[in-house]
Amino acid sequence: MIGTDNNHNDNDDIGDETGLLNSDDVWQEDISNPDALTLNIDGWEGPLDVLLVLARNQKVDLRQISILELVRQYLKFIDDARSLKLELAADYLVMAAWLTYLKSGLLLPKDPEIDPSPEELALRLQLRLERLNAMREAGARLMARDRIGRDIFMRGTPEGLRIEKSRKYHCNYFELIQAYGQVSARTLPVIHMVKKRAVMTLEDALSRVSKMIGYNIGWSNIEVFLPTIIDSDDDDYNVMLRRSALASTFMASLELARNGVLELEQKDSFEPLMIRAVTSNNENQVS
Amino acid sequence: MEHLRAVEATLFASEEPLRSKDITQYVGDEIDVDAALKTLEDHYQGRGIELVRRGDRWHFQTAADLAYLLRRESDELRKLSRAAIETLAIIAYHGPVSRAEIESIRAVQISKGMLDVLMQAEWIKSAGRREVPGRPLVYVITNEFLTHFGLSSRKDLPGIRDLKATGLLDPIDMVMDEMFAEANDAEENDSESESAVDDV
Amino acid sequence: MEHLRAVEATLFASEEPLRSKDITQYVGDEIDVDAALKTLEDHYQGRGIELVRRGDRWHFQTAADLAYLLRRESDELRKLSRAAIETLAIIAYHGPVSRAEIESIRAVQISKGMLDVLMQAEWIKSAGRREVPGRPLVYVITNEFLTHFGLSSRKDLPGIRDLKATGLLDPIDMVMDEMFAEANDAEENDSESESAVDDV
Repeated sequence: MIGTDNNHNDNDDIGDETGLLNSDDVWQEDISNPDALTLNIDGWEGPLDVLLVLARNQKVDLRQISILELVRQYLKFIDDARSLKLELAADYLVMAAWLTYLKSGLLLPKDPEIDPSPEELALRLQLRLERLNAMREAGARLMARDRIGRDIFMRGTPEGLRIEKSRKYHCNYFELIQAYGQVSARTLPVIHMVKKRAVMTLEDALSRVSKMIGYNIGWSNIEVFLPTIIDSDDDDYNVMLRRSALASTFMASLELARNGVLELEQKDSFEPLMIRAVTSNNENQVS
Repeated sequence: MEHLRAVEATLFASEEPLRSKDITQYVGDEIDVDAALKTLEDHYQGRGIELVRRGDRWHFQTAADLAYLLRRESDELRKLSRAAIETLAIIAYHGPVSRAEIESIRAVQISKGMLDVLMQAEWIKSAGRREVPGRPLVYVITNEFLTHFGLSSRKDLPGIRDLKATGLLDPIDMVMDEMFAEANDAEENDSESESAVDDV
Repeated sequence: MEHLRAVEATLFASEEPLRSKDITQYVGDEIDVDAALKTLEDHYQGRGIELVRRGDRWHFQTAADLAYLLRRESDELRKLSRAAIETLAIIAYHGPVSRAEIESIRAVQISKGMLDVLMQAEWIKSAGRREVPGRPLVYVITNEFLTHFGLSSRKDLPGIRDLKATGLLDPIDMVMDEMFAEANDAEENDSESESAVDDV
């Protein structure tokens, strides 16, 4: 006869074996979990736990336990719990139903259609009990070992070890200069500037020639009216500017000639182009 | 002799177990640390202090047989619940294991904080994920575990050889899984009305 | 021998130096603790661990002549990060500069430790505060910097034109380069009156 109370005692026996399995030792969070509390009131951890304790009660090797007897004891445990109005979680009842099924399968004549067979199921149950039992015993053996801080001690006041790493940094000259070049290139604002073009505008030429013509009484080469090129030491730039100045000055001269301010003369193709102001003296000599 | 002294002093001063290569950092390359450790191990044999190796780390500790003189009750060591002890044992013997695998062996759910507490005690650590659907984290025991329980390596776990030989550490049989999954499903359906414990 | 072991282990595990009578509490009356202490003292003579007496208390400690092992310095050669090199270059070219100015030139924030790293390397130093709101610290390069990079003065640093000639500047636009050269010249002229650096 195994009643709920007896089971409880058996459970305490296990606790005494290891000195560590008493209900006092339950984790804080287990107690704070109301559902776990339902189970832990009796010290059980689920139906397999109950089955394992019942199986060990048969006082034989787990491999030789009587599954039918085990089922009978479990169902009795459930009945007892119910009659004591102990609240049982669903998984206990599911296990009871499953064991009832297993029991009937084991008792009824063999039906080869059923897969897996009741015998196989029974074997698997027995294996699971063995596995859990093995871990339970392993845990107890672990806890019973000479443990650091309880039985074995490390040095009480070690001086401690320190490696003070003094870091030496490595960076060579090239990396330094390269980094600066890249910072500069990266961070410069992107600005597009139109390059100053080498030109002399017609307006500039008109005003320049108008001003200068008054001082030149005789014939002068048009080149005299060109600005002196000193803007840049870039030769290409100078050549370009000189061409532009010559073209503009020529245009300006034609314009001024049309207005009767000056007159132009060229003896032959590619000969120097001569300019002079129109005065009252030479008014009639327009060529 | 100077070599021995240097290795001895370094280990003695250290606050935690050291690997051979850690010691080299202190005593210098020119010393054969491994040879020195062997000599020291022999030297301390049978004394009140022992030089021991746990995993790949070495430390000095008091001799086990003197525990009766020195034993102290420590609250910290007593407060492990049966659930925690079993969980720790499963991780030690079956590791690397996932939470689901632990639960399947124990046939109950692990309370939320349990693995955290064991990790905080530095006895277990997570060791990557298992490449199965859901990619669960798997857990293994640590060097600190070996140190605490006085084990040179996982192979020294009490009885592990027998458990292996009898197949009790083998991966859970698929048919058994299925059987359990069915039972579990049934539980889950019931649990809406009955109990939240079964909720995953 | 058993006496020796007990006393040895007790002293080893103790968190504080123990008097002879403290040890007796652990190991029992039947042991002549004083005699054991003497024997142990001799045994540890010349080893990496010493048993020493301070007043009437005994404790183990690491041999004094090996203390240098416990606080060992080790040089660690590290490559300066890209960001740190840039910062260093900016301080070299634009110094004295404040952190905010460096950030504005790099157009990136400087991580906290970067200036510390450069100061630890002794390549930069702080050179007082700039008399502007917030009074930021300004940084300049050190003599160690010049020595390390083989420069006799800051003026030996290549100008932007030189950098361009060696292809170190990404070719973007000739005019822009020139513009930058002008800006640089302006700075250098102004750098006597510190505030101009703020314009950068």
